[in-house]
Amino acid sequence: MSIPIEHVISLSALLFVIGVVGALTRRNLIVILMSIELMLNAANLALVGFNRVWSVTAEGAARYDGQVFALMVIAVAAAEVAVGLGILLSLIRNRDSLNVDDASLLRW
Amino acid sequence: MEAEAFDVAALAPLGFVAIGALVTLMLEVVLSRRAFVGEGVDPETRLVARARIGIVLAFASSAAIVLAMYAAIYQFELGFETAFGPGRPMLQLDALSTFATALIGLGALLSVWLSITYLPALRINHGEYYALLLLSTAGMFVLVSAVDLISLYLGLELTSLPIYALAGFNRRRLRSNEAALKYFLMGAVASAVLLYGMALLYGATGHTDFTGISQGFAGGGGLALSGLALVIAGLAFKVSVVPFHQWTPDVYEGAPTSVTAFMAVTVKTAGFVVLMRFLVLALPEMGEKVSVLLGVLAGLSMLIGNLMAVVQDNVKRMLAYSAVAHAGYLMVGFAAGTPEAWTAVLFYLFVYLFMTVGVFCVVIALAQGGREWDSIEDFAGLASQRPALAAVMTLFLLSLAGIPGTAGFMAKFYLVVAAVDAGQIALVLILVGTSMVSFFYYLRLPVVMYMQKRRQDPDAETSSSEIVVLALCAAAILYFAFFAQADPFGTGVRALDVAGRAADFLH
Amino acid sequence: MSFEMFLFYAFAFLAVFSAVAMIGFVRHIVAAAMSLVVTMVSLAGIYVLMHAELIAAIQILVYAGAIVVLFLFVIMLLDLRDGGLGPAARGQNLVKAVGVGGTVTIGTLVVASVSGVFSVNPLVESLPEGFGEHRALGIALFTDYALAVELVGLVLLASIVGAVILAKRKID
Amino acid sequence: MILVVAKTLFILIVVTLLFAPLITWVERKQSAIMQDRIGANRADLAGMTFLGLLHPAADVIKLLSKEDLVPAGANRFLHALAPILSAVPALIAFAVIPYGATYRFGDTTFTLVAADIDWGVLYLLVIGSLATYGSVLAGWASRSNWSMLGAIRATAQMISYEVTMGLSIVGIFMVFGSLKLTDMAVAQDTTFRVFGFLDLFASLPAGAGWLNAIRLPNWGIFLQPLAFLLFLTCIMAENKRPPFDLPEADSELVAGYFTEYSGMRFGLFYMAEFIEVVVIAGAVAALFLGGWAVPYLSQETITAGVASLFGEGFANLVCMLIHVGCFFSKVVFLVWLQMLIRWSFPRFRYDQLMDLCWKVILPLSLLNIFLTAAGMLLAQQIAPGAAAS
Repeated sequence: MSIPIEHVISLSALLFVIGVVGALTRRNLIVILMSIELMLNAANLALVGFNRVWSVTAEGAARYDGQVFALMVIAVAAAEVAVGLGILLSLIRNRDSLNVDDASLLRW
Repeated sequence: MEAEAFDVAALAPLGFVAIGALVTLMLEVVLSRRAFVGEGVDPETRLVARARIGIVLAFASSAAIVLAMYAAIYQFELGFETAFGPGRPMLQLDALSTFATALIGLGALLSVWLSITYLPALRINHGEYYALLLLSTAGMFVLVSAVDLISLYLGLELTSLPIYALAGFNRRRLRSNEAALKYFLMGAVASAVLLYGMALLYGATGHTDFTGISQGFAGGGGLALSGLALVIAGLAFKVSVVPFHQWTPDVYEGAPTSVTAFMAVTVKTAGFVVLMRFLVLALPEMGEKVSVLLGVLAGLSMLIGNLMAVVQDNVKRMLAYSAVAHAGYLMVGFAAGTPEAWTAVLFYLFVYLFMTVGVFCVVIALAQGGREWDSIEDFAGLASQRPALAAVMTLFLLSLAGIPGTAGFMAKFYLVVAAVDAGQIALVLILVGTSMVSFFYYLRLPVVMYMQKRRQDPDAETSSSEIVVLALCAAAILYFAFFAQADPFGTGVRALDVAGRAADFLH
Repeated sequence: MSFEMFLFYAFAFLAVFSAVAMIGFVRHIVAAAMSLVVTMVSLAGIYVLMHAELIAAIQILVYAGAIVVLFLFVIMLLDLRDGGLGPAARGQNLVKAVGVGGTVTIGTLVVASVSGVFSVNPLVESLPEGFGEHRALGIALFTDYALAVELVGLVLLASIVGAVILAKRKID
Repeated sequence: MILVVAKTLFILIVVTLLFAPLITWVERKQSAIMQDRIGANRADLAGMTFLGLLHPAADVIKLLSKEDLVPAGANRFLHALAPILSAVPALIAFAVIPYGATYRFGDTTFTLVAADIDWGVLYLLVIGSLATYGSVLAGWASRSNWSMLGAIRATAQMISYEVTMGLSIVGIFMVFGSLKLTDMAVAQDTTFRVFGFLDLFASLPAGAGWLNAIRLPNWGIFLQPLAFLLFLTCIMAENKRPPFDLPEADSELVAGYFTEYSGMRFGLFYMAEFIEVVVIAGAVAALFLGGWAVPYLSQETITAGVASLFGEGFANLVCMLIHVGCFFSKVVFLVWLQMLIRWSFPRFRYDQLMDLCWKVILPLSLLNIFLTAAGMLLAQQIAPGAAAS
């Protein structure tokens, strides 16, 4: 017996929501970045889960759209984190705070 | 021309810019060694050497972009049409993608020219700038031809990541840091949302390619609809449509102006083209519901963009809100969704490129001494001192406002006609009404330039590359104001026909 | 409940719990990073249960082995002695986070169950031989998806160049 | 089920209780020999020192009886967690390394490996990447500058070398066409013609037929000599032992990330390091030295030979013992090789370490992948299906 897809997608939705909440409510830049990673992970879980549903073509051959997509997302996530942390470091050099509320030079 | 499924020549534009990026990266390293930019050289010599290297790199990247544009135009003229990808189509090379490729190439080319003297003026003349710019351009080339969620996502990230870095390229300036940070955080959240939407779409339909999605979509269903909403939200972020526009003013103001110019024109083009393709290919059945949603976004963008622009004191910030407003105008075309509307949208994007690059070029021409001159007061009395600059600036602003006699008017005119034909009367009324509002802020600058006395004294020379860009943009705006549909010089090319051909594929 | 299901729920609980811990109630940013690792590893466990072994391995290799380590590296580089999260940020935000998260989750679930969001294709019980193993996925990657792999290469190049130019200590 | 438990326990006990303490002794003796000293010979039982073999036991007693200190202001939880996170990956890494082939006894067939998973090599890389956390957290949780500096160095070093380690063995995957370590070992239980590549130019003249008789074991080290060097360098750098011991450089950083540890927690770090030495030896043996394979004597040869005299069941048993013995002698050899390297080279400077990784090993491993691909294409031209390098 295999895991029902509904449960997987519920878990993924839950993680996504937690990620969104973290990204919107936390003020620490690094935690926000982590929350974004969590969102990407949730999407990956959904992709891999759905790949279980759409795993074979009509002819019975295996299909890997979701898993390949998930692999790409993992690579892109790494790239995103690198750029994000780079931006963070360049910001810290000029202003000694990790709080996103302090990024307030630019308003309206 | 029918090409084979795995035809590498189809990827020529993408290949040229990608290789160009690698070449500029290597060239910078090699030249820096040659020119003794390393340790133990006095700063003055180093600065001069850097400037020279910058010029070489700018030429190299221009060459790459020109080659890419040439390839794209060649493909366009051949009527190239192929679904590219080994095994399964990932990219669709056709009239729309080649048209957009050429357009984005033009935007990138002009931005490179803007950067030649601007980067040294801000003391941020590093070779990586050009490589990042080219990589981002490559991402947009992918984006405009993407027919698969995977290539769409990768194209989007390849477009965005270099721009995040470019926005923070002026590392010493806190505003630039913060612009990069805000753009990055919001962009990353947006792309995560987009990705989740894609995952849901895939789950609902079992396909990642657009045509497969359109087949699987048939019944709709909650999963597919929520996926669709998330995807549209993610893409709307990239083209800065209300309510996903919050990053726009901050990033436009904080980023180096050449970067602002680059992303203002190219990202918008790429974003709208990919949205267009996605809507038409993946959701042919969804016309009605989606069009209502797009109409709401369009109306909000026009209202909020134009109203917020009125109260800005910084030219770049004002232009940012004006960009939101223009995104709203373009969305009117999307809400209409007829072939004529797509043609109008493409033509609008074409004209918008010249107006926007021109305006930012004027801002760049004033930059000097490591500082930008971008508040409204900085423009006071400019006409008395540098009449030519003030004149072209006025022209660009009038065109942005859509005053008859400029290309901006023609662009808006075709859009309105298409929207009226499609029955989007309410949106057209908002468009016309908010355009009236926009006169206030667009005309404020000419008033300041011509009526007030000079307070500050930028003595920067307008460099030859800037003059070329300004002249080109001004000429284009005047030309297309009168000859959008005509061909006075017998070249056999009519701008609107070209846009029409590009849009024609969609139906 | 089969053993597989039990494992799934265990991993799911671990993932959700540590994710909530990450955004909600840990006191220190390093603890937040470690919670993230727990989430990542639990997800990898779920991937194994779903016949995606390669993804599971890559998930740990890249997320736990590189991304979170990079986070920790930056945290150490910045040397955040005060915990990094700031004292004021906690109690109130926790309530807010739990409130928003709970509402949204329950709302989503209610809407989902009413509108039948989750009524997708039934699971395919008989998977092809070797589904999700590195060989099959590798062949797919380098035939059908070769272009995507190339594009990811460009994305990574862009991010390297971008990160270096932004984070390098001395640039001229 | 019982078999799995037995196999797991066997390898755990051999590695932790036999090898790890023994290695501390080997290390002492090796350094003593190389530095022209007498070495460990003080601990005695009733006056007998047994060549210093009692020292490991004395060490354990000492570590267990020492006070367990936690520095003031340290994060107690993470401080306690770090040594465990350091030791566990080292312990579980051995699960995928085969120390014997597949044998049949009557109806039962079993393979001498604790977990025979398809992505064994990836598993090793995964474990390697998780091992980073032990040192990072140790350094960070101690709230000491030495520890912090050590941890920063450890992180940078381990992430960097992980990348090159993965790349350096891609050639091996290509040659053996598998990520499964048991498959690799079976593939290495054969030989190949050294001068097989001559077929490309012309079939050999009759007089030179003896060239065809020159055969080498089909081992990774002969097929991928460059990969062997690169992989050994990388995996040793991953273990952070000299000459790659920047994170714990005693002359600069006291003891690096585990400066603030004492008692058995310190012992865990210490033990992890020594277990990793065995794991490295096991992994290198499995990937490059044929694992359990006896050179020139394949499993069938041994089994058939013994079976003709004493019957099949006994033959399998003998074969198993020979293989296990062969595997562990290779492990012992590789452990000794690591000791030799450890005591022969001075410590790298930090920039040298990074340059070695990114400017030497990375390009070379890419080159290796390229050459391997070219070689395999060529081999397919000569004789489809034949492996050559």
